[in-house]
Amino acid sequence: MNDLQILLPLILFSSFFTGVIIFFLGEGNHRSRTVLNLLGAVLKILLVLQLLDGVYHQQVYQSQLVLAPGIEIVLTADALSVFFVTLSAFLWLLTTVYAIGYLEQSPHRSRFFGFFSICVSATTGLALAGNLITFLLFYELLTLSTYPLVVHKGGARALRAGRIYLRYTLAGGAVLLFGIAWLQNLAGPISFTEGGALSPLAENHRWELQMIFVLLILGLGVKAAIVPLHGWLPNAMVAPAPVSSLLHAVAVVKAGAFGVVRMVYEVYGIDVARDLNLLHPLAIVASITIVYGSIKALFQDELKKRLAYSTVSQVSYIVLGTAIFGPVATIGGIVHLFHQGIMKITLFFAAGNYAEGLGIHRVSQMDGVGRKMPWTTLSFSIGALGMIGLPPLAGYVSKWYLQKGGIEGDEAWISLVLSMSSLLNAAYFLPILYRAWFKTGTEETERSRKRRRPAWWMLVLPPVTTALFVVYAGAFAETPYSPLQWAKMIADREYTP
Amino acid sequence: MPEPGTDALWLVLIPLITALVSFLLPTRGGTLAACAVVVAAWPLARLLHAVWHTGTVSQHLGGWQPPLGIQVSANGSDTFLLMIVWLIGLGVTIYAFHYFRKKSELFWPLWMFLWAGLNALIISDDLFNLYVTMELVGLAAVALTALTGRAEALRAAMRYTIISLTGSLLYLMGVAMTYAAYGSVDMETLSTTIKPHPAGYTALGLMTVGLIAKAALFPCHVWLPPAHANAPAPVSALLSALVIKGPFLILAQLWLQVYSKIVTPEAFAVISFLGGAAVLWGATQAIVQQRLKRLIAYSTVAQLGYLFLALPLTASHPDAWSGILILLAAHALAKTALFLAAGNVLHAAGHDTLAELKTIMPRLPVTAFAVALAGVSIIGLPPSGGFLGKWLLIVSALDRNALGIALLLVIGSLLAAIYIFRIIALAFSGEESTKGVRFHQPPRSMEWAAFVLAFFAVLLGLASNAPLHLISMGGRMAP
Amino acid sequence: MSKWLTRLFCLSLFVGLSLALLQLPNDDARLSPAVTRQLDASGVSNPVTAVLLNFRSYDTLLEIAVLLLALVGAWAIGQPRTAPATLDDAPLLIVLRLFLPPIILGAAYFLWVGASAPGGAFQGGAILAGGLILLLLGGRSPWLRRPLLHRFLLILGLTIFLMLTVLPSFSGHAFLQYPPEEAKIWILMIESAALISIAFTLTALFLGGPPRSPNS
Amino acid sequence: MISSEQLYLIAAAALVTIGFYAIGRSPNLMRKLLGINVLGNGIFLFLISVARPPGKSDQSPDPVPQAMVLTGIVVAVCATAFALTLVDRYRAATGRLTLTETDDYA
Repeated sequence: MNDLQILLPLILFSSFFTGVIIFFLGEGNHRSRTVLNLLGAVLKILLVLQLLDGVYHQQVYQSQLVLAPGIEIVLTADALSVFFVTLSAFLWLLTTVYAIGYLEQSPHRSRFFGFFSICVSATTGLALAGNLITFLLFYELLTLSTYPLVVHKGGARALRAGRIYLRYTLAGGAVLLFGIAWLQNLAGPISFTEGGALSPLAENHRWELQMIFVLLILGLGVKAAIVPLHGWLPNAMVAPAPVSSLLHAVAVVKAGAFGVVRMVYEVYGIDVARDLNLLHPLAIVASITIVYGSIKALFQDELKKRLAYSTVSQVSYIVLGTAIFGPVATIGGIVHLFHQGIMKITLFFAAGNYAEGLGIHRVSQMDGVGRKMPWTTLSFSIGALGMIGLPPLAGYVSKWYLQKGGIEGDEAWISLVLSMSSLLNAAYFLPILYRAWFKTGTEETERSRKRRRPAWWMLVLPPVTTALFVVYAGAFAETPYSPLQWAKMIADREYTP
Repeated sequence: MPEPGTDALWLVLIPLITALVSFLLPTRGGTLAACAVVVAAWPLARLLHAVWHTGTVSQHLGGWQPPLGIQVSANGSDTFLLMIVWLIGLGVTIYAFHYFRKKSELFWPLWMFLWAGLNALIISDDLFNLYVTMELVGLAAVALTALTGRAEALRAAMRYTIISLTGSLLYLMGVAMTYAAYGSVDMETLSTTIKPHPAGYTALGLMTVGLIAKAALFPCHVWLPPAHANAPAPVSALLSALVIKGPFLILAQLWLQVYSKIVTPEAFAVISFLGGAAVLWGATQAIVQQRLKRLIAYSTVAQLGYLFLALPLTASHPDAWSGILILLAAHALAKTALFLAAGNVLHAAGHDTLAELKTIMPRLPVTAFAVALAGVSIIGLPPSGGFLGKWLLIVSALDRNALGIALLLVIGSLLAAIYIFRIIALAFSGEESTKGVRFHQPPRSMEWAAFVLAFFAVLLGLASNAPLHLISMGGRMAP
Repeated sequence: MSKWLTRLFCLSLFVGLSLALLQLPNDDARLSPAVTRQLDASGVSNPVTAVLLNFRSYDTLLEIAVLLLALVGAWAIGQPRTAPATLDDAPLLIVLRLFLPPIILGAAYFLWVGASAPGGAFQGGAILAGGLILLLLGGRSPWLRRPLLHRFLLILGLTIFLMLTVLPSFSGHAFLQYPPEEAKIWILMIESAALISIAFTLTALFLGGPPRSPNS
Repeated sequence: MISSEQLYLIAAAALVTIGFYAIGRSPNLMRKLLGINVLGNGIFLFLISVARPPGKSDQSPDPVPQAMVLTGIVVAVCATAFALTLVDRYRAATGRLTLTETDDYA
C-alpha cells in the first residue's frame, strides 16, 4: 500500500476515528476531548495540504474496497474533490475551536463532538468519492450523522425540526438511490470521469437519461436546498450555532451543490447535458431559488432564519454556475462553492456570538451591537458585504465570473437575476449593519454579561479568521494559491478533453 | 479423513447433545449452552473451509444412496446461513445468560433443540426430513413463546401452536402427494423427475399454503405480532430473526429448485404481490404501534415481505438470490439487536410503552446506539447490510424492468425510516428527569450483546465481498 | 357470511383434492423395489423397520428428539403436578397384579418381533406406558421421587441413539452407518433404549406438567 | 365404478377437509385440536392408501409411506400432548377455552 493509496483513507479516517474515540470518552473529561478534537482537526489539515500539493502536481491518488461485483467503494482525489476537502478540513478546525468555546457548560458534549467528527468524515468521503455508489454511501451517512446534531438540544422543537429534516433528506436519499440504480442498470457502475461518463449512451437512451437526471437533481436538490425542497433548512436553525454554521452553511448544503456539480460535469458531461437540454431548466430552477430565497430572507426577523434563507439563495448560485454552458460560468459556480462557505460561516459564527454573548436572536434587537462586540460585528459586516458582492471581497469575484459567463453563454437574463439578487442581498443585510453600527444600544448592562464567559477568545477568533480569509480570497484572487486559481484549474480540466 | 459433510451434521448433533445434558442438569444450563456455542465454532470453521474450496459438501446418512436414504448437504448459501444462525445464537446465549439468571432453567434445552432444528432444516435435502425439522423448530418456538406464563403470552402461544401445526400438516400432505405422484422425497431426484401434473400442482399449492402460514406472510401474519411481542426478549429475537426464516428458505428451495419446472410466472406474481402487501401492511401497522416490542414485531412482518417480494427476480437474475440472502442475514442480525435492546429497555423501565420511554432511552446510551445501528440496517441506508441486499435487488429488479418491485423496495425503506426514527428520537428527548421514574440499569453484557449484533448488521454491508463469494459457491439457487 | 365462505372454501378443497388424488399415477416407480433390494443389508427382515431404523434412521433420530422436546416444552409451560396419593384398595392391587406382567411381556415381545413383523420400539413403548400409568394412578411411582433418575430415563433413548449415530463417523464411515453384520444388534440397542424413554415420556406427558419436587 | 383403493383416497380427502373445517370454524380449542388430529389422520390414511397402489394387490405394500406414517403419528402425538398441556395452562390462566377475537389486532 504505497502512500498513493493510503493517504485518502487516512484523511477519511482521521476524523472518523476521533469521533469514535470521543464517543467512548466519558462526559467528564473535557481536557482529553478538547485535545483529541484539535489534534484530529490539525492532523487532517496537514494530510489535506500534502494531498493538495500532490494533486497540484498531477499525481493520481486512488484507493478501492470491492464490496461486491459491480459495487466498489472508490476514493479518488481529483481537482474538484480536493477543493471541497480543503474547504471542509479548514472550516472543521475553526468550527471545532468555536464549538469548544460555545458548548462550555452544556450537556452531552461527547455525543456532540462524536457525531460532529463523523459528519465531517462523511463530508470528506463524499468529496473524495470516486463513483456514484461511494457518493451515495457517504451522502446517506451524512444524513445519519447530522440528525443527532440537529436534535442535539432535545425538547419538542428540536425533535420536530429533526423529523422535518429526516422527512426531506430520507425522501431525497431514496429518490437519489432509485436514480443511481436506474443509471447503473443502464450504463453499469459509473465512476466520475472528467468530461462525463455517459457520452456513448446519449443517443439511444435519450428519454431515460433525462428522467434519471431529474431524479438525481431531485435527490441532490434536497440537500442543495433548491426551492421546493428547501423546507428543512430554516427549521434546522433550532440546532446550536456550531451545527448551523458548519453543517448548514458548509457541509450538508455544500454536499448537495457539490453533488450537482459532479453529476453535470463528471457523470453526464457538460456537452451531453447540453444536447439533452437539461441545463436550461436547471438554470431556471436555480434562478427561481436565488430570487425566492432572497425575498423570503427580507421578511425574517430572526437572525439565523434570515441567514438560512440567504444560504438557500446563495447555494443556488453554484447550481446556476454549473447550469450555464461555458468555462467562465463554471469557474464562477465552483469558486462560489468556496467563497459562499467562508462568508456564510462567518455570519453564522457572528450570529452564534450574538445569541451566546448578548442573548440576541432577532434582528430588531441588534441596535448598537457594534460597540458591544466590535470584533464579531466587524467580521459579520465583512461577511455580509462579501455576500452582497462588494468589489474587494470574495463574493464579488464569484458574481463577476457568473455574470461574465452568463453573457458569454448568451444567457443575458442571468445577469438580470444576479443583479436583482445582489440588490435583495443588500436589502436584507445593510439594515442589520446600519442597526449594529449606527444605532445606540439601550441596555448598558449587556456589556458586563459578555465578559464573564471564560473562553470568549474561542468564540471571537474563528469569525475573524474566516473574515480575513474572505478578504484574502477576494483581493488576492489572482495569486497562485487562491481558490479562484484552483477553480480555473478544475474548469479547464472539465472542458479540455 | 472423515466423510465430507460430517462437520455439517456435527452442527446438528452438538446442540442435541447439549439439550440432553442441560435437561439432565438444569442448574448448569447456561454454561452448557455457552460451551456448546463455542465448541460448535470448530466444525463450522472446518465446514466453511471445505465449502470455500470445494463447493457443495454432502453426505448420505447411513451410507444409503438417495432416493432411498437421506442426503444432507451444505452449499455456499447454507454455510452462510449456518454462520448467521451461529452468530445470533452466540449473541442471544450471552444475553440470555443474564436475562434468565435464575428463572426458567428449561429455556436452555428448548433453545438447544431450536438451534439443532434450525441447523438440520438448513442442511437437509429431503422433503419429509424437512417436515420433522420444521416440527422440531415449531414446537421449540411455541414452548419458548409461552415461557413467561403470562395470559397474553399463553394466548399468543396457543394461536401460534394451532397455526403452526396446521401449516406443518398441510406441508406433510403436500409431501405425501409429491411422493405419490413422483415416487421420491429426495430433492435432487425430484428436481429431475418432476413434470407438470395436477397432483404436482396441488402438492405444491398445499405445501406453499402451509409454509406461508408458518412464515407469517401477509394474509397469515395475524399470529406473529402477539407471539413475538409477548415472548421474553431473547426468545422474540430468535423467533423474528431465525424461526420464521426457516419456512421461507424451504419455500424458496421448493419454488426455485425442486418444483422449478412447474412453477408458472403467475404463481411468482401472486407470491410477490403477497410480499409487497406484507411490506406495506407491516410498516403501516408498525408506525401506529404504541408499544416497542409490538412495533418491532410488525417490522418483522414487513421485512419478511421483502424476501417474498423479491423471489421472482431469482428466476432470471443470479445475484438476486445473493441479495435476498444478504437481506435475510442483515435483517436477522438487526432484528435480534432490536429485540435485545427492547429487552434492555423493559429490564430498565419495566414497561415498553413508547410514550413513557423519553426518560429511559437517554440513560441507556449503548442500547440507543445499538437501536440506531440496527435501525440503519432495517431501513436499508448505506453502509449497512440491509442497503447492500436492497441495492442488489433493486438493480436486478430494474434489469428485469419489474418497476413495481423496485419501487416497493424503496417505499418500504421510507416507511421503515418512519417507525425506526420514532424509536431513535426517544434517545434525544433531552428529558433525563430521574425523579419518580423506575430505572434499573441492565447488566453491561446485555447492552453490549445488542450493540455487537447491530454492528455486525452494518459490517455485513461493508465487508460483504467474502459473504457474497461464499454464497456463490456450490451451485446457485436460480433454476 | 364468513361461515358460507369457509364452507365454500372447504367444499372446493375437497373436490380439488379428490380430483388430484384420483389422477395419481400408479406406476411403481416408487421406492418399494429399492427397499427390497437393500433389505438383507439392513439387518432386519421387516421392511418398515428397515426403513425406519436404517435407511431413514435420521428421521427417527429427529423424531425421538421431537418426543423429548414435547416433554421439555410441556414441563416448561405446564402447571406443576403432584404424584397421586398411594391407593391400597384391593381391586386396584388385583388389576395391577393381573395386568403388569403381561404388559411388560407384551412390550418386550413387540420390541423383539419388530425385526421381522409389524412392531418395534414405539408400539412396545406405548404398551409399557400403559402399565406405567396404571402404576402412577395407583400412587406407586417411585421414579417421581428421584428426579435425576427420572430425567436420565427420559433422555436414555436419544442418548443411546446419538452415541450410535456418532460412533461410525469416528471410524471414517458416514453418520448412522451401522457395520453391516452387527446392524441387527445396533438396531436392537437403539430400539430398547427408545422403548424405555418413550414409555416414561408418554407417562410424564400424561401427568400434564412438571412433577412437583418432593420437598416443595 | 370407484375401486376400493380410490374409495380410500376420497375418504382421505374428506378427512382432510373435515379437519381443516373444524380448525377454521370452531372457536373451542379442544375442538380445534381434534380437528388437527382428524387432518393428521386424513393424511396418514392417504399415505397408507398410496402404499398399495390400486390394481396391484399382488405386491407387498410399499414400506416407505408406512414408515412416514409411523414417524408422522409419533410427531402428531407429541404435538397434541404439548398443545393439550398449553390449553390446560391457558385455561388455568384465563379461565377460557376459546381464543377471544377481540383482543387480537389486525
